[in-house]
Amino acid sequence: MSGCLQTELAGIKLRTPLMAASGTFGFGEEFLDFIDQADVGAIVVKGMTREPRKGNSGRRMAETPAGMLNCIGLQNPGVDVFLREILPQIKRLDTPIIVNINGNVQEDYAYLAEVLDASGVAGIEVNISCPNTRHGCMAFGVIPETAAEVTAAVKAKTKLPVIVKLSPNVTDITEIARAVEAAGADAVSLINTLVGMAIDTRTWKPVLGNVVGGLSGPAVKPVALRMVWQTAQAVKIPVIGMGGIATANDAVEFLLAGASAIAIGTANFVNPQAISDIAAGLASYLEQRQIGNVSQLVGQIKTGE
Amino acid sequence: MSGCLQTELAGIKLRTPLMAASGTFGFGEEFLDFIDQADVGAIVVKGMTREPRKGNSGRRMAETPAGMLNCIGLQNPGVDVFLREILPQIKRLDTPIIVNINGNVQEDYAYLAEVLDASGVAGIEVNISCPNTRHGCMAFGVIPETAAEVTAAVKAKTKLPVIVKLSPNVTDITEIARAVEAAGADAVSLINTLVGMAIDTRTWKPVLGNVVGGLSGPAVKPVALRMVWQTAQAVKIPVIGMGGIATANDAVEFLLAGASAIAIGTANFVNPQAISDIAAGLASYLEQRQIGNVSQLVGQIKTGE
Amino acid sequence: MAQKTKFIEQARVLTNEALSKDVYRMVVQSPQVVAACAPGQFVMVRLNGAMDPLLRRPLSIAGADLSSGNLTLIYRVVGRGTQQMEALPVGARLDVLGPLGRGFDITGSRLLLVGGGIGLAPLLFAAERRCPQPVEVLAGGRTKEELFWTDLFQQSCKQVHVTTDDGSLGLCGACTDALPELLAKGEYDGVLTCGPRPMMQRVAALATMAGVRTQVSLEEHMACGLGACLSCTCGAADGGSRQVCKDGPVFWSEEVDWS
Amino acid sequence: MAQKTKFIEQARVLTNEALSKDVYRMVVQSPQVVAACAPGQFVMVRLNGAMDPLLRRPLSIAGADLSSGNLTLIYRVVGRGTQQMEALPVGARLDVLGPLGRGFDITGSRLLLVGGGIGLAPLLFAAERRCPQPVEVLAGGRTKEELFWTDLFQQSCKQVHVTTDDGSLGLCGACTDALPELLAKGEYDGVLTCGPRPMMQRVAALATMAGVRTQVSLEEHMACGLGACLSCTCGAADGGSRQVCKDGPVFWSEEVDWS
Ligand SMILES: Cc1cc2nc3c(=O)[nH]c(=O)nc-3n(C[C@H](O)[C@H](O)[C@H](O)COP(=O)(O)OP(=O)(O)OC[C@H]3O[C@@H](n4cnc5c(N)ncnc54)[C@H](O)[C@@H]3O)c2cc1C
Ligand SMILES: Cc1cc2nc3c(=O)[nH]c(=O)nc-3n(C[C@H](O)[C@H](O)[C@H](O)COP(=O)(O)OP(=O)(O)OC[C@H]3O[C@@H](n4cnc5c(N)ncnc54)[C@H](O)[C@@H]3O)c2cc1C
Ligand SMILES: Cc1cc2nc3c(=O)[nH]c(=O)nc-3n(C[C@H](O)[C@H](O)[C@H](O)COP(=O)(O)O)c2cc1C
Ligand SMILES: Cc1cc2nc3c(=O)[nH]c(=O)nc-3n(C[C@H](O)[C@H](O)[C@H](O)COP(=O)(O)O)c2cc1C
Ligand code: FES
Ligand code: FES
Repeated sequence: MSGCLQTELAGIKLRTPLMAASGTFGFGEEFLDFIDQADVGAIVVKGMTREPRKGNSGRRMAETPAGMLNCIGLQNPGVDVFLREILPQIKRLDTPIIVNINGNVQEDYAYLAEVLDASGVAGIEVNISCPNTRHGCMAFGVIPETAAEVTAAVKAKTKLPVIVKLSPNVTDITEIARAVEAAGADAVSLINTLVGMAIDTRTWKPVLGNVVGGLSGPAVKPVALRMVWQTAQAVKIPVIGMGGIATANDAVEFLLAGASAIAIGTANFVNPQAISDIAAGLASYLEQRQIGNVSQLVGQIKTGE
Repeated sequence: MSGCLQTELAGIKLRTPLMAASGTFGFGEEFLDFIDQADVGAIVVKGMTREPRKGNSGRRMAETPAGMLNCIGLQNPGVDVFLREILPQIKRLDTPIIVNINGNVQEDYAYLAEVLDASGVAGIEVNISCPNTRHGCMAFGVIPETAAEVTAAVKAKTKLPVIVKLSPNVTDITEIARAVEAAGADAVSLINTLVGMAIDTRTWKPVLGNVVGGLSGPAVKPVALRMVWQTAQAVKIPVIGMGGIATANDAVEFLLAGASAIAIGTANFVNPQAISDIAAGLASYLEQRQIGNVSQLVGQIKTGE
Repeated sequence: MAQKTKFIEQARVLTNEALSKDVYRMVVQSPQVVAACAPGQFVMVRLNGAMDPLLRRPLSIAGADLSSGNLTLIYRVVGRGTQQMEALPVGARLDVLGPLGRGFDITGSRLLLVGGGIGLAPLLFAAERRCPQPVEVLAGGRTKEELFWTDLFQQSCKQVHVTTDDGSLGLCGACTDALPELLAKGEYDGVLTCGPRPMMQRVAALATMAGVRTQVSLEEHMACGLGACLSCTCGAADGGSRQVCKDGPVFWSEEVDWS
Repeated sequence: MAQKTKFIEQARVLTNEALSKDVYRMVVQSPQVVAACAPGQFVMVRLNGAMDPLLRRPLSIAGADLSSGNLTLIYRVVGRGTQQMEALPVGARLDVLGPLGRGFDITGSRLLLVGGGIGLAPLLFAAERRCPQPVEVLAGGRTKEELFWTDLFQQSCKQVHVTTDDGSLGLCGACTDALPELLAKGEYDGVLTCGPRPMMQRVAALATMAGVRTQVSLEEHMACGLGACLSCTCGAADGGSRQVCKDGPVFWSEEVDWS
């Protein structure tokens, strides 16, 4: 692939612009049988919290038309176990590791940023948009002021690149994006899942244990692409685009819309080789058009008549 | 079907709770070959404006995973032609006609309400959520105050039941719902389309002439169902649920979530018999469970443990 | 209620064979559609019960045999829907909605049918319906790969004039290059054309110059095919607009706003 | 990189036939999965390239023949995915991901396999792998409709005990009713069970009382099957949690939090 996919984001060198989206790639090792690490730009690990978390009880997943709902609820071993047991393992993959951090209060985010600062991870993704925890989290992501405060609190504790992950469940995502940019975010990533639900018509109960869950997969792609396009025009910091990306063609759409890098989530479940398949497809797309590097696609959508 | 589907909404008698969603059923006559009128609760006609409208130029439709994007842009003959030429025709269907009204300024809505008041239509649906017109329309629907003002202006001009159609492109749809309820709305309908887009990776241009369009179809169902559930708990006025309904099972989900009636849109394109098929399926669902009337399903979701 | 004019049939696939590298012919059992349809009309087909691909695909009626109730479709494989169509085994069911739209006026004593590529499909049905009255056809294609069209038309046409972009068969060039000469000596009283829009525009211009009225078959992206969704609006010469699926797909060239 | 243990194969369908009204057996060519798999493991199958249904479906491996590379799946048609599977013609491709998860420990001199309904599928593979060492199986079904299981097990089992809810075959009642007597005289040193959770819980309780260790095969809704999405978490007796797809689906009964 001759480096035509090589790029850089907020100071992080990426072999390809294709990241593994948080919560959909485990800690990366689950996919070793299927993915050539050279195709993976960065692995964003499952959402971390200060303390270990069991996640939600009851059913956590439901398939929907061209998509899925999940209410995992941030099940994770806690940041200490991550740093002690997991990180040393996955460092061997020699792929940039970005840690997705989550909290109930601002101090949680600050604490996590602090302990991760010198851990050797490549960056931090601040999740202020998780729809699956009863208190907090998403609340931060839908109000510009709180979103900015969390961002500033994290920036104050780390020199690592800070990516803020935005919620699509808002009236104007560019407003939130501008707020976190002003607060010092080095990049924004979007979209997290849309809040949805399903009902079991036999039992009259919600299908998911948490009643509502996050919608992801191809179904949400048109909404994600629109938000990435709007946000890329609204901020100067780089945008990481995601939401329903399953093919190289999807990837090109997000790059043209203004995403400097993209993340693949649900598609990893459907096709564990998705990231490698997309990398190959993207490389040949560039080759056919004699485009030297993928960054030349970023934001090149032609909207003017 | 023995009247087990008969219901009533904001004073409008409905043979079934199944309405044809605005913009997806023409003026009703297009489906006469496929639908038994006895299965149609009400026909909500294509969005009307004060003056005739050509709609958007360029491509207006794009298929997406389990959904579609449209940017028709309110093409319509204008309310005068509707009242003079079309309404007399479709009155013969002897199905309640609800007129979806749209404007750029508040006065447009007031004017339309006034001329429709004595026209013999069954009700008015105030569309403050159309994503496909450059100025106005959706702007009204995302701010509680303006949404309330438009509602009040319409109510002041008509004794007809006034249904306000809500946009899903907001942070908190219940806030808008409560605002229009307070302003006198007799019912709310939701969801209108989610704003999305698609890009042609050969030309690097947006697929749609209007750049963005409204996403509808099964893909949006989980989001629509969640919003209907939230809104039904937030307001006392009846809720008309729609968004991706394609089967009787989908219909039952919306009723259980709290919709007093539902509307079928995109499914009419895929299966012109959809409304009749859903009516039959709904009737047998009730029969199997010995439920006398469909209204007994409304809001019966069991969320408590 | 008025007499039914449109139908939904779960049509059994009788044959589904390749005519060229990417063009296929499918024959299905669809008696109601066959009985009601006319040349230039189309159907909307649904490929499987699943929700992806979601929408029906518009396909011209390329043949309809009243005695057997067999409906012929000729399609080029271009995307997901037509790929799934290609994969349909004999005996499977194709969900057919139709007949839809307004077809060709095939009256007139000397008709010339001018088609480019897959646009020849509806013209084939027109030629068949005219039998035994002969018509002439001018078929434009890319290469002799598309030779099969000539064979298909031979049965029902007096003369088949062929052009290919690469000259590998018949005259070299676009079919519009061969048109002026034909119009000059042909004494036609009508031209029917279907193909790429620029080609149809040129055909209409040339025919009009030669004093022959032309009917064109337009294409637009369609969701419903019934006139309900307003996806397929096209501009009309009178400054108004039309729905390609309902008012068309066939229009008199002078009705169309070509700009 | 470490040796590959999981594979994705586009497996050719060799047979796909009904065993009862709604239960089917499909045999596919999947040499890599066959070579790597053990009883109790499962595969995730994808039905078509389309995006609906989106997710893979988990299915137990019901047989794997090393010499031919043939993989056997036995499935009950319950929804859209399995309906599409039923419709797959011989010669079509099934996208198979596997082998996945942790299987049964089939060492031990006298094993009793206790299965309910479709839960007998993984036990069939266990029985086959034990051949010529005999095992005993206790098969519970609804009616004699499910007689076919007996035939399937006959080949590889010393004894097949059958119960049906309606008594139309073998003992009347749940298979757990017949279990105490078997355990009393059986001198088993291991029980393997798969079926409805309440049934497995009861089997484990009875076996434990009789001093026999039990392995249970759990079921959860799964998106990835690889331990990546955390959809399939189940509670463990130690107060922690496990992923059914990766740490299971087979667990020692004492590992499981049955509450
Ligand atoms: C009235 C009419 C008659 C037609 N007759 C024929 C025919 O006889 N034979 C034939 O091969 N093709 C015909 N076409 C074109 C045919 O509809 C498209 O090639 C087909 O829809 C492509 O579907 P797909 O899923 O393979 O492609 P995709 O690109 O996957 O389709 C995606 C979406 O775009 C739409 N679309 C793609 N191409 C076209 C197109 N050219 N026109 C309209 N919609 C399109 C599809 O319907 C679908 O909604 C006709 C089109 C129209 C409007
Ligand atoms: C480890 C494991 C092994 C299995 N082995 C077999 C087997 O050998 N034979 C067999 O017939 N069935 C087996 N099942 C159950 C099988 O996965 C489901 O019956 C199947 O997924 C239903 O898919 P569907 O599309 O037909 O139903 P749908 O209801 O349309 O499926 C909708 C969604 O729910 C999921 N789902 C539905 N039922 C189940 C279930 N019981 N367990 C887990 N997910 C479910 C589907 O995977 C899909 O994601 C197994 C399940 C698991 C977890
Ligand atoms: C099962 C699952 C778990 C997820 N967990 C997280 C998480 O822990 N933190 C986070 O920021 N996003 C999480 N996400 C959201 C994804 O990272 C991604 O933003 C979203 O799924 C949209 O991308 P996709 O459509 O490609 O999946 C999760 C998504 C899924 C499907
Ligand atoms: C082609 C098309 C045109 C539409 N036109 C209108 C309109 O004029 N006014 C309106 O309020 N909603 C309009 N809608 C929105 C639908 O009424 C409905 O709210 C939405 O499509 C969600 O329902 P569905 O998923 O069942 O289609 C339109 C939708 C489609 C697909
Ligand atoms: S395709 Fe719907 S109006 Fe023409
Ligand atoms: S199914 Fe994804 S972790 Fe088990």
